Amino acid sequence: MSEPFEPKIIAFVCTYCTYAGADLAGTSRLKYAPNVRIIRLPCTGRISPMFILKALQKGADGVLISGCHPGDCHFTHGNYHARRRWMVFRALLDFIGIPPERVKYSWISAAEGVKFAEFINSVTNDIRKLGPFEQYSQLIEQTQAPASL
Amino acid sequence: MKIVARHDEAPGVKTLRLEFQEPAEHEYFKKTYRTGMFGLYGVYGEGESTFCVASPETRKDYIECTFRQSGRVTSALANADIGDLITFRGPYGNRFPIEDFHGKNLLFISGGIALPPTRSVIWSCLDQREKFGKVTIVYGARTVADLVYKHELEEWQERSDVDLVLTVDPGGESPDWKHRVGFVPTVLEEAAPSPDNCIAVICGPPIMIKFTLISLKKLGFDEANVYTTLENRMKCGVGKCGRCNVGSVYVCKEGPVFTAAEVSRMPAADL
Amino acid sequence: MTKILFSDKLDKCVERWKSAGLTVMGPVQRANIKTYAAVEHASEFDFGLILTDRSIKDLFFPQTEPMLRYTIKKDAINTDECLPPREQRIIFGARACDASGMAIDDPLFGWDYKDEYWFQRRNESVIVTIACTNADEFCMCTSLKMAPDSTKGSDVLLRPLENSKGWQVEELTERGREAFKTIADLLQEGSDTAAPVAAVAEKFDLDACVAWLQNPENFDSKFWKEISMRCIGCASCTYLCPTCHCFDIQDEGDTYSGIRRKNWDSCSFALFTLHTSGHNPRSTQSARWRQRIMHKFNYFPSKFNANSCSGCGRCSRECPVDMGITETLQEISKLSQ
Amino acid sequence: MSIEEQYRKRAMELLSGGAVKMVIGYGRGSNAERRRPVFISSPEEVNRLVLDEACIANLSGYLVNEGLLSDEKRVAVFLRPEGIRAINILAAESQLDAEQIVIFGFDVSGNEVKALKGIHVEEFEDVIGAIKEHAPEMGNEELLEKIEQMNPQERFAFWKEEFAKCIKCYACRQACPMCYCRRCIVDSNQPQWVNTSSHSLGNFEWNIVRAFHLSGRCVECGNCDRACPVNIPLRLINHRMAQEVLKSFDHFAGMSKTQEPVLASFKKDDSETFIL
Repeated sequence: MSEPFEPKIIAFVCTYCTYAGADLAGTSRLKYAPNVRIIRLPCTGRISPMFILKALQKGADGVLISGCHPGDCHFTHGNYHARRRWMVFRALLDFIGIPPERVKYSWISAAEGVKFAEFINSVTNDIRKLGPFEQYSQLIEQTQAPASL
Repeated sequence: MKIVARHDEAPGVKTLRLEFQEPAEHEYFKKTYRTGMFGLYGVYGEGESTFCVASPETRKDYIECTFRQSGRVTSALANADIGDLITFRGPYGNRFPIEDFHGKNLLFISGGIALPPTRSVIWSCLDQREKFGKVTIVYGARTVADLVYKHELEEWQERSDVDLVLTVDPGGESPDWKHRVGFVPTVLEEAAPSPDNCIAVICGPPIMIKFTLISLKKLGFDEANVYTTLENRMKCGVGKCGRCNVGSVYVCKEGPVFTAAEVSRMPAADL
Repeated sequence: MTKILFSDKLDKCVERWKSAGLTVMGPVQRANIKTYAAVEHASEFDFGLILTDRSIKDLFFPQTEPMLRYTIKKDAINTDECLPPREQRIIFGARACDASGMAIDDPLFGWDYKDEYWFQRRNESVIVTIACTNADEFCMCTSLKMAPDSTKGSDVLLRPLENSKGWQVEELTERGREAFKTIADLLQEGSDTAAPVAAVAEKFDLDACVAWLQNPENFDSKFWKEISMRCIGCASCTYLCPTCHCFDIQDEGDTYSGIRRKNWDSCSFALFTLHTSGHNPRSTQSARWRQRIMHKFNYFPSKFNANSCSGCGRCSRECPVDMGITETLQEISKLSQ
Repeated sequence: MSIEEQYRKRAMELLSGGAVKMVIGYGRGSNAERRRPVFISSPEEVNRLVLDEACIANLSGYLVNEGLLSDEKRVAVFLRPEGIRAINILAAESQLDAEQIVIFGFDVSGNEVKALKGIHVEEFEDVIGAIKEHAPEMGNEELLEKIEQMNPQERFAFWKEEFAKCIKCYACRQACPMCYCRRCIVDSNQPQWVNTSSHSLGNFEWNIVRAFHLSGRCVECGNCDRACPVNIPLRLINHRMAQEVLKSFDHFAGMSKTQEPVLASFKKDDSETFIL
């Protein structure tokens, strides 16, 4: 019997809101799925689409991106810029064939520990249902193979 | 190869001393290495970088390399610790024919981070000092801090059988700098070493080499007695990848050591 | 009477070679590109192509290939060399320019260190060339003293019959004879005449060009800047060229394991020769174009006794700004008069 | 007088009066269908200029060649509306001073070449506005429609096959007037975000990065598409991205030289339906 599939998910979060929200979830002893590796960044404005590609390149099955609600940005409007960027990048990924379910976006404030836990749980469940990102892992595997012609 | 020692030479410049892990590789190195050759130093996951073997052919128990931290590979090398393993591929290329220098006066001219290849020749000669005539070293760097091998410079300074001329570029001197101030070619012309029975070895940035060759000509040096080493960008080291070519010359195979006469036959604009 | 392979027997030949353990490759059109690729049936071949978009170099020197795999533990580095998988191949329907391109590069990969990746594939491949009966305005083999039916680099040369029902067979090498032994009973003796080879106009005077290039005075000629002004510095000419062989070595992986790869690289990229110090020996696009021309017609021949150009014309055919070796050498021909 | 003759005459006047130091235009190519970029810097050479329906390349990329405009002299250039939009973007992104550019505007419909009135980039805003309202057909609408109909797996498979052909010659990048970075992200190796190797993954990543960096900046001149030696339908991705920024942010790239770059600006009420 093979083990049930457990997705590997990378979360890029801003330090001021979502990371604090994650902290709150922790100190409130909320349980959430252990499939997520959190990477903390100063602001959602710092989350380059390169990060998402890198996460996929390293074999992530899903990526989460989260930051302060509009209007709450510590740097006044980093998240407004990020929002536009995501809008475009999301459309691009969709057009290229990377299912939008694999890359999720949210606003989670420092006070929303519960929302954080629920968000992680629901995304983990969704991606578990989708299964491993096989199309992408095939791309990765092909780089390992000797060059056959 | 294992890093057995590391030393900061100047801001961003480090020297690593490496010892062989595989006896067979060490034997091969002992058999083939002659001063002037280069190697490819690598860290897996980052890549390989080419620089000369900075240790002399008279000391083959280890390899020393000196490099400036600037790219992906050199950063990884600079961050490696004593005891870490790195890779070495080589030695490749040709060499300084130092037995042809026996009985002659030697003039070494070097600039900045280009002292390491010259240093390899210098020690190869100083370790058999009796075979050579007068030894003069002209070395310059942008600033006092950028001078590399400071301990060895002191040692050479104190030796009575070595004439050391140190200089820094104008503006690079410190308040307690007691040596010269000026660019290497100018200082060289002031020092005016005699071209009689003398071999010159120069190494430096392309612009320094260009002007130093002019100065040496003025001083009466014959192009055939002037040696230099062209350290171009290289990847394969075995005459395939195509990036070190200057004219029809594959620097990695036919070089890196050339006489000024050979260099003058190369297309100057591509140096 | 000559040996003839009729086209309707080709599918049988493919079968036969395949059952003898050979991978059968040849010119095909797939996914909107004309290239050499492995086939299952003869019907996949497209012999109507004047030339594939991509050169036969792909089959001997792929755009990227692993050289070694490394794993790192605390006190040991382990490496495994990744030679190409062993595979006997027959490349059916190559063009003379492509085949000779491979022969041109043999000495380069063979001097000093012998490139095993290249020679393993070379030794495991039989190149069956079909002489061209058609050419386009970019073909220039004749200008390089070659011909649409040159035999250099080929193991077997086929000449299309006038009635286009097959090919006259000319076995050139032991390896070619060996491969054709498998299909000996499918060949017939016949007196069908071969179609005339394509008439490829001579576009420049190669000797005059080479003499001009060898003259050191012309190295700094303002011609180089003028001819390359519109060059945008991409690598389509070098990557489609059958003889261009420059490469880069890149590591992919992390601190614990990964792969060191050999990737195509190009003299037309500014980064190709850039030194750590910021100094770049070939700092302008014109210097880089000059290097490409000089290397092909002056430097390479001085080392390996052959021009590093087989006249396929892909550089001119595919150049985004309509440059290429043909135009440059035509202009040099004019200058040298 | 044909437009070709008119423009030759104008080029002659500008060059002989010293009003511009160079005219970048089209000349005869290596066969009847091809036109190649030419750089005319003396009035005697203006007869090398050709202008007909085969002049399709966008020449604006040459303007950002190192050093060309640094002497603050003017340069004239033959441009179709897409090229004029490119000048607007380059000016908006501070890559050039639009004052230095003298435009020889033209457009091709069918076999007919017509002159566009104006010299400076601001004079063409109406022409550009009209294109925003009525985008010309690109000829690949059918394929675009087909891709839109596919499910993600099929789309992935489609692009995987297309990108598998990529050889990383970077002709798409070099041909693009918007790809002016001194050091492209794929050439940067600290860190190495995307693989430089031209294997399936490296090709996929490169093409995503390229398309993203051109989102909201691409003028759909088709230079990349025509430059690609392995026939990847690059323009399709760029077109899809242009549609996206138009739909989401009402942004049509290159409207004016003061237009804010779409991904360097925002509105507080931008759509965010996809954010949980």
